[in-house]
Amino acid sequence: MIVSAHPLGLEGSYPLLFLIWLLPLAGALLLWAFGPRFKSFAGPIGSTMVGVAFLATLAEWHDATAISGGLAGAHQTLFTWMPGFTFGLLFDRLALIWTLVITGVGFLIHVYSMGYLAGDKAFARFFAYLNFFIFAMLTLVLSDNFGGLLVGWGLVGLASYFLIGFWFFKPTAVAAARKAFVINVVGDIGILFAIVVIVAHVGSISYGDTFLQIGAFSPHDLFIVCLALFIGCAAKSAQVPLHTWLPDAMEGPTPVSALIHAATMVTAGVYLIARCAPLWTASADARELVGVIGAVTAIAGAVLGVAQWDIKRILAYSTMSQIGYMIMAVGVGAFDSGVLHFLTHACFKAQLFLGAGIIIHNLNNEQDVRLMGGLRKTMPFAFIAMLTGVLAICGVPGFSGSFSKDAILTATLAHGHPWLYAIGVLTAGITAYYMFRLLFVVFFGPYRGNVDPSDLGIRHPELAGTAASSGHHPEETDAHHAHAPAWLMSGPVAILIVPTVLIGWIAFGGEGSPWKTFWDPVFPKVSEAGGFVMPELAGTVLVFAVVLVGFALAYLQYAAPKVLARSVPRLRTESVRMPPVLANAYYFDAAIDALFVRPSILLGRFFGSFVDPLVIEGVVHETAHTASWLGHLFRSFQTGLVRVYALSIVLGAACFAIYYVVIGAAR
Amino acid sequence: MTQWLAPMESYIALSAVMFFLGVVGVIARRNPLIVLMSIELMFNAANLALVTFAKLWANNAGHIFAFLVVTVAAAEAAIGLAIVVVAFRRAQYVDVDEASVLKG
Amino acid sequence: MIAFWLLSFALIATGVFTITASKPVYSVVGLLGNFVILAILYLTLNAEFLAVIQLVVYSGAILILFLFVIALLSSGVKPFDIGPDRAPRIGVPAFVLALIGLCVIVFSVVRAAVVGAPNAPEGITGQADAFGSVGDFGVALFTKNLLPFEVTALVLMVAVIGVVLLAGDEKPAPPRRKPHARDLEREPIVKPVEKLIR
Amino acid sequence: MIVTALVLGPILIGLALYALPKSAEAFARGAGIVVAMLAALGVIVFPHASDASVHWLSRPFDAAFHFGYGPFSYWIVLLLSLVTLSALTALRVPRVRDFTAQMLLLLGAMDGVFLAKDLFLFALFWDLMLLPVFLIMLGWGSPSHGPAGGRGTAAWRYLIYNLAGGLCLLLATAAFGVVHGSTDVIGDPHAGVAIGEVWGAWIFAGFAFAFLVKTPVFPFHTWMPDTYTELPPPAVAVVAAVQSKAGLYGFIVIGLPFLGAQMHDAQLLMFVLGIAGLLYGAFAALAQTDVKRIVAYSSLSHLGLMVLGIFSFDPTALKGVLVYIVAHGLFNGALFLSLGYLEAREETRSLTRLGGLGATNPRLAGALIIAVLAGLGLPGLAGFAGELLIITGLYHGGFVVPSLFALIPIVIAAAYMLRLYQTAMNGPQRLDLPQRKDLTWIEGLALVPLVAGLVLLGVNPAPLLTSNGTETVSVVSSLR
Repeated sequence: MIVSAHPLGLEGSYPLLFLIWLLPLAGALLLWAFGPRFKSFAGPIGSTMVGVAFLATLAEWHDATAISGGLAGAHQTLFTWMPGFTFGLLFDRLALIWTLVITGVGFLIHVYSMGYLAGDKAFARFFAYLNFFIFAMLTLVLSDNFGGLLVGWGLVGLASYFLIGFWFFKPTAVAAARKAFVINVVGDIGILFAIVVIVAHVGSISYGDTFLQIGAFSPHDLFIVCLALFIGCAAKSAQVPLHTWLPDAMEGPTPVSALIHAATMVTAGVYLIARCAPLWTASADARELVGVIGAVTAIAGAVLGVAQWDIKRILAYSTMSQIGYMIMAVGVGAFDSGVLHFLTHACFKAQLFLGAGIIIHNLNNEQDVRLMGGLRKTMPFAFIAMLTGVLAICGVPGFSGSFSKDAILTATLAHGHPWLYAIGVLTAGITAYYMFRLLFVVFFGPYRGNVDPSDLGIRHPELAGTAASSGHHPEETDAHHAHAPAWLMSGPVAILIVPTVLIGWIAFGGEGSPWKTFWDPVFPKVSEAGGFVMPELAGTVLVFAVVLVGFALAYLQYAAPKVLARSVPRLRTESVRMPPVLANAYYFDAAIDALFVRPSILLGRFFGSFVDPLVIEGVVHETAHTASWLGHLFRSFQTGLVRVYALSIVLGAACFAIYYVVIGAAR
Repeated sequence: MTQWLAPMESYIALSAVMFFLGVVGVIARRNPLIVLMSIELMFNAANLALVTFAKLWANNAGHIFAFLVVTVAAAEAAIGLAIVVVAFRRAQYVDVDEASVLKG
Repeated sequence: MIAFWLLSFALIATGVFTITASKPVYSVVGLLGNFVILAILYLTLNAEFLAVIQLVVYSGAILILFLFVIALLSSGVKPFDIGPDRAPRIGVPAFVLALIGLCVIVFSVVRAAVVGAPNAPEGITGQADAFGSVGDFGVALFTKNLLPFEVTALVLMVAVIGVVLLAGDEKPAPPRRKPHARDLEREPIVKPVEKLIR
Repeated sequence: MIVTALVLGPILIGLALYALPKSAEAFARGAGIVVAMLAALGVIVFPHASDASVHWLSRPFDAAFHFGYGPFSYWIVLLLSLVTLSALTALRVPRVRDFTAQMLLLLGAMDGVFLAKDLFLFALFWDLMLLPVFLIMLGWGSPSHGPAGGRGTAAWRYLIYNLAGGLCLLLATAAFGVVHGSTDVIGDPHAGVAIGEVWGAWIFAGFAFAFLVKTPVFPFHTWMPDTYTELPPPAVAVVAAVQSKAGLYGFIVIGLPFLGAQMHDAQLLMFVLGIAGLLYGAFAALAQTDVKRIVAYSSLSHLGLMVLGIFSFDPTALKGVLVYIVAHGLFNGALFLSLGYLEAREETRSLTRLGGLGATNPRLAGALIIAVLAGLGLPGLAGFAGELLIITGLYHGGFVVPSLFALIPIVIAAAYMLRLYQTAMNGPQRLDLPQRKDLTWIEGLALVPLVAGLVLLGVNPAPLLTSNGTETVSVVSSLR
């Protein structure tokens, strides 16, 4: 048993760290307890908490990057449950990057939400949840041990549950929230089991003890730990087969989708694997598994993205696909590339969602792209925002996405996984196809908002073309256009355009780039046999060529002048002829329902209404009946006649007499 | 003095006979007064045995005990007769077989 | 010796008469004879005081009590044995059982072969031949066994109180109930408890 | 002195309340709250109160009126006082005087169970604590005759099951006393109790049966859903929170130190029962429509986990059990009180009739969600700390497969707990439900001690892990 946990970072007292960590919690409690009193000030209060946390993070930059004597970053011990269960905060480079994104993008989205949700009855509650989410996510990334990580892991799941089900009067939102939470609990128990195995081997839950004693694990046990951790990652980061909650999670307000289900929470799996880089470095099997799952998720998500009509679901599947990239990267051992893609993805995907949010907001909560079209002219700002986002996600050279995506793809090759490389490149092409499809259908051609939904092949107009009924209460929808300054929503998007375009350049320059040198002292190097180092330029060109193919296909199908002229019947044909496999997302939901959900409920009914009342109680009742029968038998002895009683007394006395005389004689 | 004294076994046997006469009386008769008297018979049988043993072991304790039995018998008879009287008052008749509320 | 056999015969005969008599009054007479004979037997066993007590308490007090009750209850109606005999042949097993018990005891007593009484047993006062005398008994009763003696008083007092409580409360007699009206409705035990709480 | 007062005070005051006129409702209620508060304060302020012992029986074995804080009992007694305080503060019931009196009797009797350091005394209070529950169920149970047969059936079922257990306990105690010569042994692991194999097996069987029924562990649980359904909310909060721990407490303070060999022999059986209960309760909870039955079956599941923890004989797991005992008490209390608020307002417990209350009762929804989250083992709340330690101990003790089984109910718990919360609180508003006022501040205040405990222990359960129970844990580690 190791009593004192290895801190990993430089032990010390870091008051700013507490500020970063606890300010959002304070905001959440404040808004939760007294929310309605603050009225419209709830938004500024919540935003301020996160903004200050962001500034504090910047101020702590130095501590986080400090390296001395094998210890990197800042470490603060908090308390100890019992030997081996010591909790503390660790603020190193990895935590720094995540904290920056959480608080930075988080702050922008807080501001955006002030506009998006202005006038909603539960305005304060929304910000309480958002602040709580920031706190939970910070708990996750700042923890110095697996226990604290799991606490954060569970709390972000809770925040996600709250925010998906924010409009709790919508049954679909409620169901989606529950689904997300339960699947995330599946992930939680994966991590819980990993902790259990780790404690059994190293006697401690801290990262430091675990990483320093990897030798204590047999290869098999190490693989089990990695597998268990990865179950957590798969649930949180929407990897196959635990991804089904993410598209449904789009029931939440759009800022939530941007913050939680695109930029930060869903990338927690990437964080965890990057954090546990030593474990993955030591286990080739785990790398193989995670790499393959990541690639499968990437291409599966991309293909499903082609088949969606809901603007947010398209973005959700693209998120799933992009996280597949990240997982693939960290899985094969290219940790820095995965983290880079997290960083760029956080920016461009947040921007895409926020841009989509502007559209949805202005179209009175219309989310079906078939009912949009031609918005380039009416919403030029949204068009620019979406266009830069699309260029970035497709990996057009020069935009941020290209740097990270190319880095990942070359890394897969370098680590000896040509098949993963091939899938990655193919996925890049599909990504370009469906993202430009989105762009063309929404912004080009005529406006179709006043076309009869059935002409567009929308099967259940009352469900799909949900317009006003799906979102807010109608009266609230009308209300919030009145008093929301436009800059509250456009401002954050405008700010986000800058990193969306530019942030990839920090990785420019191959091995000597600032990004690589930043991570050099942190991540272990994984070297595999059969690696092939592709020249950076060649990789970029190849990917760009595939992207161009995807773009060309999308153009021909959705934006060529001939097509635009008769877009309505074309969209109708496409809707009607959508392959059912894609329309039903490979039947994952149906399979989970048939394999787990229904049997569980049937089993529960069987237990509750058959086994309990009939089997167990039956046994008990039989016992009781036996006793009762005996009672009736003995009752007949009680004749009530005193003389019979007297006779029985004499009988007993005679028996005694005989017993003593006979037995006494025997003695 | 001892010459005309019968062997002690005879006394014990006599006491046993008397006791079982009482027993038969208690069981066979329905008149509560005779039942009570049969009980008195049994008491006296016991007393006879006690006195016999006292003589046999030359120990006064048997006498003392017999004395106590007499006292208890007196109390018992008083209570028993009172019960008979009460029962009579309730129903104007007394019959052991009718007192059967204890029937299960 | 012969006296003992005569006395024994008389004792058994009066006992049989007691339990077989048709009327309680005859029983009392039988019992009286029984007690007197018993008192004589006590005398043969050196129990002088008990013999006297037997006459005074049993014959003098208890039997008179019986007589009084008989006289009290026999006024006018026939008070006894009016219901049907619900265990008519119970006397047979009783007799058999009694016989078995008797045989067993007699057998055991004979087998134990108790020796005759030791000669001239010593009384508690230390004098020879004093055993069983009134003085000897008195010393034993009031020294060694004082507490049981006092308890006797308590027992008797309780009996007196009991009798007064039982029989002293003179209530008008309820109408004569038919012997077989035994349709007493039995309430389940649960209900009173529930009522208690409510 | 303090410990004796903890036991006798509530009982005597409870009896004295019956001397009041029935109309003195406010006074009775106030008296009840004050007594519960004093009890809680007494426990908090005097954590090291000395034992009180009077020897009273020397044949056939030595026995004493011996009360005192044992290795595990301090926290349970504190929990009991807090839950009783919350329960008395929270809810209004008809016939307040009688109800308060019964609750105080329950408090005193249960204090007696957990504070008794003499086995015989333990057994006496064990039976005594059944009585108020039985009477409360008869007197305040739901008047309707449900499928289970209404309050009468439930009450008798409770009494018969538990008295059967209590009888076995008494017999086992007597046998223990005769064999060992003294029953004044609880909390003294060095009492040097040596019980031979033949006697040991029987004595353990008696104890185990009583504990299994009381806890309850599958398949002795069928009395529980009915009992929890029929008891009025304040009583069920106390019973579910604390009384169900008596069996586990018995296993820990009696079984482990004195009947260790027999516990070892029974390990396989107990693991089978524990795992069966764990899964059975979870699945059964999934299909219930009565909100209280959901929580009842969830208790069965959680208690199964604790049985696994105890019978793994692993120190970590045992610490986890201690944490989970307290945590389970706190969140079960909070759950049943919240559901009590719900039932008092909407006059129904059926999920098929509830719905959409969150919009009009946000504070009620807030109270319920906290309880529900603790119940489903949300990381950061006390239940999670217990689960983590128990499962860690299980795996560490070499029970890999049971530890995997123990993970399954966590997922199912999330499903049924959220179903409970969401069906009642979320969704569109139901117009056929009565619209009542949201929680009053005093109702909210009643939950504060429980919620505070859940959060504090969830963040850091170290006080439970270090200050108490170390002795028993050390005994256990010597057992392994």
